[in-house]
Amino acid sequence: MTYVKSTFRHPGLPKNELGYTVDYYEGSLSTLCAGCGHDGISAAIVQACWELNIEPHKVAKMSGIGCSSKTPAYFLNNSHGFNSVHGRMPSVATGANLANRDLIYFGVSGDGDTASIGMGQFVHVIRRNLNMVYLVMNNGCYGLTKGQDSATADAGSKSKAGSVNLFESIDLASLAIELGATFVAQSFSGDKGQLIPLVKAAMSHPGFAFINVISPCVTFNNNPGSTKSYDYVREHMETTALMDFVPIAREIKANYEEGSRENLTLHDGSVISLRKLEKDWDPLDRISAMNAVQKSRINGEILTGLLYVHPETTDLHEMIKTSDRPLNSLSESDLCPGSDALAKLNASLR
Amino acid sequence: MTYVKSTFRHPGLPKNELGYTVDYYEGSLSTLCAGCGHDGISAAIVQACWELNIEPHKVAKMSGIGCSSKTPAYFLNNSHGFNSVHGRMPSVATGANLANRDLIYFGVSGDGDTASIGMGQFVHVIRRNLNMVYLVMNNGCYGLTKGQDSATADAGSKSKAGSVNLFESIDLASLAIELGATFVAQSFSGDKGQLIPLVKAAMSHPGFAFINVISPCVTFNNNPGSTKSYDYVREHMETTALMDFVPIAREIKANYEEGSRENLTLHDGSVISLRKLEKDWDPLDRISAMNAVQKSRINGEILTGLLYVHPETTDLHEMIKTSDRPLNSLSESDLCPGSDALAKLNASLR
Amino acid sequence: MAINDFVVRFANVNGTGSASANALFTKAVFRMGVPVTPKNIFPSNIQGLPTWYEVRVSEKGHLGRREGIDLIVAVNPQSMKKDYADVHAGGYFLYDSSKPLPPGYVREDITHIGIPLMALCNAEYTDARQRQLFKNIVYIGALSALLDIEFAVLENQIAEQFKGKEKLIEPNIKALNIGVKYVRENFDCPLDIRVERRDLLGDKILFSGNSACGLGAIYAGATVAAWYPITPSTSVVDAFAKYAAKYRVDPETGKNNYAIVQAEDELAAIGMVMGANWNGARSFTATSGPGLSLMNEFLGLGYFAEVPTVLIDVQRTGPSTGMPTRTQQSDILLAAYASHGDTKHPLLFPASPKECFEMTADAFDLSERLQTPVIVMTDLDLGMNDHVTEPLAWDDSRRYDRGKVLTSEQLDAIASGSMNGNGRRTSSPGLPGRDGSDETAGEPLQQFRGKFGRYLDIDDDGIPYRTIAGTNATRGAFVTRGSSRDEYGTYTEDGDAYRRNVDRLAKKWATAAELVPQPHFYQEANAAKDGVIFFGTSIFSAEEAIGMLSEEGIHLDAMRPRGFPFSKRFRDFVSAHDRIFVIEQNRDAQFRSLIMIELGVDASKLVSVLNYDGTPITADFIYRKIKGNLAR
Amino acid sequence: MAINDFVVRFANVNGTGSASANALFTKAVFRMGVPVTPKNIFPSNIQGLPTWYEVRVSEKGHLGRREGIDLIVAVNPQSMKKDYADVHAGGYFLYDSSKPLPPGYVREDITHIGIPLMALCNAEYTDARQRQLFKNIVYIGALSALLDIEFAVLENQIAEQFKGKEKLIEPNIKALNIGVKYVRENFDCPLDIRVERRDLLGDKILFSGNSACGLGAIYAGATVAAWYPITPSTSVVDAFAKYAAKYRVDPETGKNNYAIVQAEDELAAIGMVMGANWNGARSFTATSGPGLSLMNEFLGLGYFAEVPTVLIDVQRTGPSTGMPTRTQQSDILLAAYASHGDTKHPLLFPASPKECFEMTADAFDLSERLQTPVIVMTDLDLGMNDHVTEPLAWDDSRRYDRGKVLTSEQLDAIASGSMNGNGRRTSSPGLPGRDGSDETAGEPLQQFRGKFGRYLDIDDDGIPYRTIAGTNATRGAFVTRGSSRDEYGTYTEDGDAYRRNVDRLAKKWATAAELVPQPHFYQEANAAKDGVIFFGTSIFSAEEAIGMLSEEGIHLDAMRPRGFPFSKRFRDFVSAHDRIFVIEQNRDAQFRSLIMIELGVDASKLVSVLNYDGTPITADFIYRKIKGNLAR
Ligand SMILES: Cc1ncc(C[n+]2csc(CCOP(=O)(O)OP(=O)(O)O)c2C)c(N)n1
Ligand SMILES: Cc1ncc(C[n+]2csc(CCOP(=O)(O)OP(=O)(O)O)c2C)c(N)n1
Ligand code: SF4
Ligand code: SF4
Ligand SMILES: [Mg+2]
Ligand SMILES: [Mg+2]
Repeated sequence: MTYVKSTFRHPGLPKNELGYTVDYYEGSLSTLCAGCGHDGISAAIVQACWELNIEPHKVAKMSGIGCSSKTPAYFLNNSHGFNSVHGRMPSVATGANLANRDLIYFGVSGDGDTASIGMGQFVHVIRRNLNMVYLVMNNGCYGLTKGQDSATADAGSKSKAGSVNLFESIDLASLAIELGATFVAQSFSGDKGQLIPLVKAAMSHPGFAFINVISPCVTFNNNPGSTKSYDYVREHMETTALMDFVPIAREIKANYEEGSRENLTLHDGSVISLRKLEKDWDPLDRISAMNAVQKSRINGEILTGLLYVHPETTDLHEMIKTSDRPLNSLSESDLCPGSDALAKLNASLR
Repeated sequence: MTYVKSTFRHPGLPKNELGYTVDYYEGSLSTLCAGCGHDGISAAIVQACWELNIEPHKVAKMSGIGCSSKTPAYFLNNSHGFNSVHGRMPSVATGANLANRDLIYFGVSGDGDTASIGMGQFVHVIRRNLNMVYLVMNNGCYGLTKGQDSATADAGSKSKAGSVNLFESIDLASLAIELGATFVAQSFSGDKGQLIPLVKAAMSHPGFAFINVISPCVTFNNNPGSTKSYDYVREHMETTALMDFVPIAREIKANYEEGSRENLTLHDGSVISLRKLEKDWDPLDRISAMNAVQKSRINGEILTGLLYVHPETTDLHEMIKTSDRPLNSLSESDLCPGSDALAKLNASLR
Repeated sequence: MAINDFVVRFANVNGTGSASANALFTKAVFRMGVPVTPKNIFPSNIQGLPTWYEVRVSEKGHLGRREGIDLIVAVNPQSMKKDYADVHAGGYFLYDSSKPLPPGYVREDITHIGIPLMALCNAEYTDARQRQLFKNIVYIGALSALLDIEFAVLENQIAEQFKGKEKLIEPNIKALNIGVKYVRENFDCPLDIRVERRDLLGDKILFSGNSACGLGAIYAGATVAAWYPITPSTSVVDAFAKYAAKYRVDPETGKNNYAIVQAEDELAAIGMVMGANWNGARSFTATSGPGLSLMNEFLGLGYFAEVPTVLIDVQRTGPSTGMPTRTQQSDILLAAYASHGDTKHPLLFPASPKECFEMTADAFDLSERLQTPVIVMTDLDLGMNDHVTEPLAWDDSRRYDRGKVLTSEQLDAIASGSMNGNGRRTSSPGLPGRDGSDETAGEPLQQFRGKFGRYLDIDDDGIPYRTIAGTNATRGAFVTRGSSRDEYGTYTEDGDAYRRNVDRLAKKWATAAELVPQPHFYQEANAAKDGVIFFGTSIFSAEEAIGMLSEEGIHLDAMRPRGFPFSKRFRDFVSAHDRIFVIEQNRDAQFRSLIMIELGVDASKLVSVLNYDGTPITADFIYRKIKGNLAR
Repeated sequence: MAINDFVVRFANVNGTGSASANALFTKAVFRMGVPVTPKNIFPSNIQGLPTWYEVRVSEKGHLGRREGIDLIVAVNPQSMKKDYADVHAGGYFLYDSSKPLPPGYVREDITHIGIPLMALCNAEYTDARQRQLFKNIVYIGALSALLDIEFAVLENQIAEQFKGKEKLIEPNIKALNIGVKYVRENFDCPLDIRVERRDLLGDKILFSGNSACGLGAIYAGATVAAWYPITPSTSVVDAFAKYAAKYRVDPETGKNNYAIVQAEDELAAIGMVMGANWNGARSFTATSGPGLSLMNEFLGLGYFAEVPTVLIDVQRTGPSTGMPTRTQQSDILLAAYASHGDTKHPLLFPASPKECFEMTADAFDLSERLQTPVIVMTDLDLGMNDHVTEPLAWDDSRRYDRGKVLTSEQLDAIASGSMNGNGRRTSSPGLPGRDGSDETAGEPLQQFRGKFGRYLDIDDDGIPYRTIAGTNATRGAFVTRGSSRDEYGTYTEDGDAYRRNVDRLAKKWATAAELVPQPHFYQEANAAKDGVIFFGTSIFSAEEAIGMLSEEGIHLDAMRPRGFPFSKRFRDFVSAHDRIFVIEQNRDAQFRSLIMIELGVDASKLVSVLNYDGTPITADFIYRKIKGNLAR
């Protein structure tokens, strides 16, 4: 691209514990449409990584194909990225994670990339509880191919082409909970205050962490009819919790009185605080989470926040007992049985 | 195969309203293992079609690949069948149905064929509410490839190979309800009394009808460890309803007192009677159905019967407004705009 | 002085509404009766990146891309530098002079035409969006004066374009006039490159290949379309949908005599298409490279289970995601032999929107006649650009060839044929002939010897007889499968039965060679010792290059293949020449590979001319390559 | 009298435990030092259908399948009729005489050996299961007497087999004896076909190709295996799992130095493999035809994004589902050019379990050296049958070739290289050479001119340098993508950048030709005017047929290709001969197509010998075809 990114840096930018300023976490200049929700999410990821004091080169950015899947080029320039093929990011992320369990795997996908062509792999990466962040930039349409409805487009909403979507939409968050995902959150690309702590929490979760982020496509899905447009989402949003990331460990409480404050301690000791809004809300209770999502859906509302989390969880590596040393760091001596073993084997085959 | 099926027919077999005896609905001799649950299901399908007075040539049998997917050759010899490719039966059935909405589409699949390679298509055929019966012969393993665990194998169950399955199993019935399927039933291959009415009800449902039938693989999945074995299933089965197919239309009641008898009138006027067992059981209430399945799962039970039905439903054809005449019956005169229209079009392109 | 012979390039920013304005320009030249060809060179992005629109005007009727820009409308700062360099000596550089040009824009060999587009629009319009949009119209107005385009022609186009929204007409005309006025006052118009009215186009039309494919499917009676969006094939189904809404809604019931399903991916799309065709409805899908790769397993099923399927592959630059908005002819080898095992698929190679229309229609007849997938191999250049093409034609007496499908009566006749033993029954219904008539007056029915066999080779052409579900209560039912089966459709693992079956498929392949569209030859009889082969969108530049060569006394016999497998006439052309240049738009000479594999000719005589950078091949390129080779 | 030269066929019912009993027989002959080769001919079904086991005993060491059965053990009523007919004149028909033979079994030209297997077992055993299982052991005992197999050898095998379950030894030995006793009493033993002890096998082993592939992956250091079950490839991963459990569990921690994931389908399997290889772990998958078709899109990504990938394709009879339990070599064309666009993939063709082991190991080195998918082309015959093969060998000094992977130090050196300007720094770390040593002592680093470029062709071999995630905090990061990019990995739609990139890939292809395993030549220097080419499992019968021909004075030069693309030595062999017979096990002469496409030779000199009915090719077949052609 002919774009050249301005290299001017504000001198007085604050540094994080690693001594990096936030611009160290940025990516190349976005080529998405001006005002695209996806860019807001990229910015939130940059901020979250800076706040979490993450070494960018210890992060691998995985994506499929789509406007959303282009974003790994637009954040964390010092991280490796793999912009793979349409709908197959989960399998590529699974292989990468198996090869090196020491990196953080940040998967970015779109609703087309996940809910249509990628549905099979989405379901199975959840089932394997792969330790990764899986973030869907959900705009209810196929942006890059010019605005066709995706499977998350709500029935009755109008696509830019003007045709009305007939099919029941797939609720990715609800589906993720049904399938046993151990961290399921939902947010909105325009709401940094909620999104950044959620991304941080997801990156701290020791298993599969799913975030469904409503991210309006300003070009193709922002007409009044659409339920993914800025206006619609703003009107119908209902926050389950105010978030505030507290980096000091706290004891985990399973039940708590309404109106009070709930601190969920995550596996790495970091804490997310939830302010309970609804009467019978318990983010540790899978069934009530499912019902809450179902009800909000019936009311045509989008429930945002941390819908469900199971802090103690067993990821794929623990299930299949892979060595603590990353597999990609093992050498001949660790891996090759050598000629003596082979001689014995030959003998057994005569 | 060198098998030759005995052509001996019992002279005094009863005839149905069409004057056919039940053997008219049979298929070729099965090549499945002796005692395979799948053969029991084939027999139930034969019986159901005979009882429903169906013209076999008005049925199309669709399947993928697997022991289960071989069964279309073992029932309804006078129906066309399409034994397609692994995991892709739903798309083939969708096309067939679009071509001719007047036939009954009976899809047979396995748990590998549906829950693994076929998951994406399974999700989307539900979303389109294709008017078909989708029956999964669920044995928790890959029979034809010699017993590997499938995605429906319950965590903790042992495969013939002896390895313990580590992953959460996918509950197809629960998933189908979550995705908005309008007819979801569960049964057991050895329980004809329950299975035959369910198959009849499914064939009478005017939209997507899903039946998950636990069908033990006697060869690879019948060791004590497995939760899909005869013994295990028998022990843990809990029937939601006694069924009795009554071919006289009745008014539909949405709510009814516990212990009483509920008659659900299906779209074609036929009725299934349910005897309510649980206190707050309502087969018309999606959310309670989901919860019932979730709870039974937590209790390690398999809930059988008609879990959820939404009798008034809009199938794909109604949604996209296809003509009532089957598309495959339209001719040149219906389809070709002709040379005059073309001349006008040419003019508009100058 | 270049009359009706120059290239104009518009350099715009993607998503600024320049596309429709630039199209006005092309249409105006077209309506002045002068051959013109536009090429969109756009990014795989939605907004904000550079996009180019190249228009070649050619009195001689050369419709291929030409290198060297005579006039550029450079209104995109991102690409200005490169655009500036691309203008060839003596050319013109039209830019927005609202701001002065940055330093360095000091070429002596070109003429700078500065027009304060932004300033003019800001002065005229208040709304930001209008200021943006009308900038494009202003430079079109300016061009009309500079290049001597009849203003009335543009006025008419505006009037047509805004029929229904009349109040938009006046401001647009005004914008045109602003441009005209400014250049008239500041430059002497017209320039020495200009358009002069001619009558060179007769009743030709301006149409895109993808629209023509979509329309062809409508005319061929396709009722089911299943697809998954992918550039550059998306507009094929868009066109089908548009024309279906126009021609296929039942006036009484208001219901659709068609069904379109956006599938969840390409595997599902082709699965649906096979299901529909299997069940007797004409069905198709359209995709591009990545989709074709995903369809491999199903294509093998279609070949082996003998299920009709029509697939339109609008090729783009591969491999993998490659360059989704650039053109190439590089899916050929995969399409020809897609899927594991011994598989082969007929291919059609349209070279114009008219052929896109015809071959899409033919594809349905062929795939039902041959009971196998047929793939129409078009490309981004043909599909997404407008082309001057012959008017579309349809013979109302044409009947769809549904192939060898048995009716209920025929199935009964087959059965009774055995019962009453005798082999002649004049009463017996015939079998469907190519034109749908009862050409084969019944005898074949007797050859079933009383029992329908789905895979019997009754006519010794390798093509068996099919039945559709629901046809007959007791006869003709069978299970379609991708596994080996005997002549009666029964599953078998017998080696001989397998061999008989695949040998029959090979025979069917030979039958196909004479049924697919035959090559187009450029000479009555072969006259030269060397020949040239080209196909698809190489046609424009190839014809031009051949002309350039023959002007120098270098004569080549030319053949444009239109179908695969290759027929006897194709084979004869190849064997009749010592050396044959094969022009392709891919790196690996894939079409040449097909010639070698299928005809087993001496490869050394097949000389490749390969363009594969994603831009349409040019006549200069072909000329240079062939000249260079002949020189050796 | 045929000593050590006959074929025995066992006709059983699938799932009756005959497999292990029949294997006893093969192993016994093997242990008597006589060349032997067994072939399973089994159905795509789990229980109840006919299954055959053919064992050829050949003093001369001919290990291919041979037509004509000398002795058949016919214990399956379903297939008895055909089995009876297949015994050639003078042969023996062994059956269960507990019930009399049905009428019609009255051949004069063969000897009937009736043994009341069921009766004997019912008399001896009470448990139904035992009665079933021991029937098989009884006929093995009978054969040992009839064919003069040393009883002690069988006793040892039983002892080994039931080590740990000693109480099972005695009843098995008893069963053997029942068979021996019955035939000794009722027939004169041994027959005129028999086994005599020899020492013809040296230190050879009896092993299957799939087990060898799985073991090869272990030795090559593969740590991640992702797969989806499919016959006949499943046992490759089963073997990998078995050996991994044995050799790869950390003794201290008890944790696994490997990971195996059963994927949800083949697309996911190869996606995982690419992700793991991309991230620096050696990873592979195994599949068969249908899976290969599904992997097309990813294979194109691997080629274009240059991601190492090892794929083992155990070929079965296609197309589509075809005959899943029959053999063929018919995925060649698809594997070579899998995926849309201009794509090519190196292929390896093992012909023995030993080569399965070696080539699987080599595939990892090659795919990391070449940064591209490498496919091992084996087949059902090689993979699922035991073969007599040379003992496996491993050189402990061998180092894995991880290819051009830059370390953190090297990345820093590249950067500093520019800062201090000068091009020579002895301190600079070198780049990894083929043997993992620092062969290329540092200079190349300077050629980066201070900036790492993922797709720069530093060494002029078309192979760029890669970096692995997490290597260096500030250097070497880039985004891997299937779309077009410049030398520094930045997305671009520039035509020149695209061409530079794919031209480099073509150069890499040329480099690959000399790196893949070279052909095996059967002569020091070419001696004949005609040649023969064969590969993979055709080796056994091809060598035998060449022997038969040379006995008649017909001498052919022979070459067995082992890798694709083809090297100079391959090309030389082809050009050195007037006529070349190409032996393949597919219908469409797919390997011959590769020769034509890649070498552009005159196809008319390539004469195909094609067997494709799903059964392994025989020497007689090859002999007849070549002889017939030479006659013309
Ligand atoms: C196999 C394949 N099919 C189709 C495409 C074309 N394609 C590119 S992006 C896309 C959909 C993108 O939608 P989504 O994932 O929602 O991303 P968005 O652009 O909306 O952010 C499609 C269909 C492709 N690249 N590959
Ligand atoms: C693309 C593809 N991959 C793999 C296979 C091999 N295969 C055949 S059946 C089967 C699984 C069958 O399991 P399921 O669907 O549960 O049927 P079951 O045999 O258990 O009834 C597999 C993996 C195949 N035929 N096609
Ligand atoms: S098209 Fe939509 S999703 Fe794509 S970049 Fe533009 S606004 Fe974003
Ligand atoms: S293997 Fe299992 S599923 Fe397959 S036929 Fe046998 S019992 Fe049935
Ligand atoms: Mg989207
Ligand atoms: Mg199963």
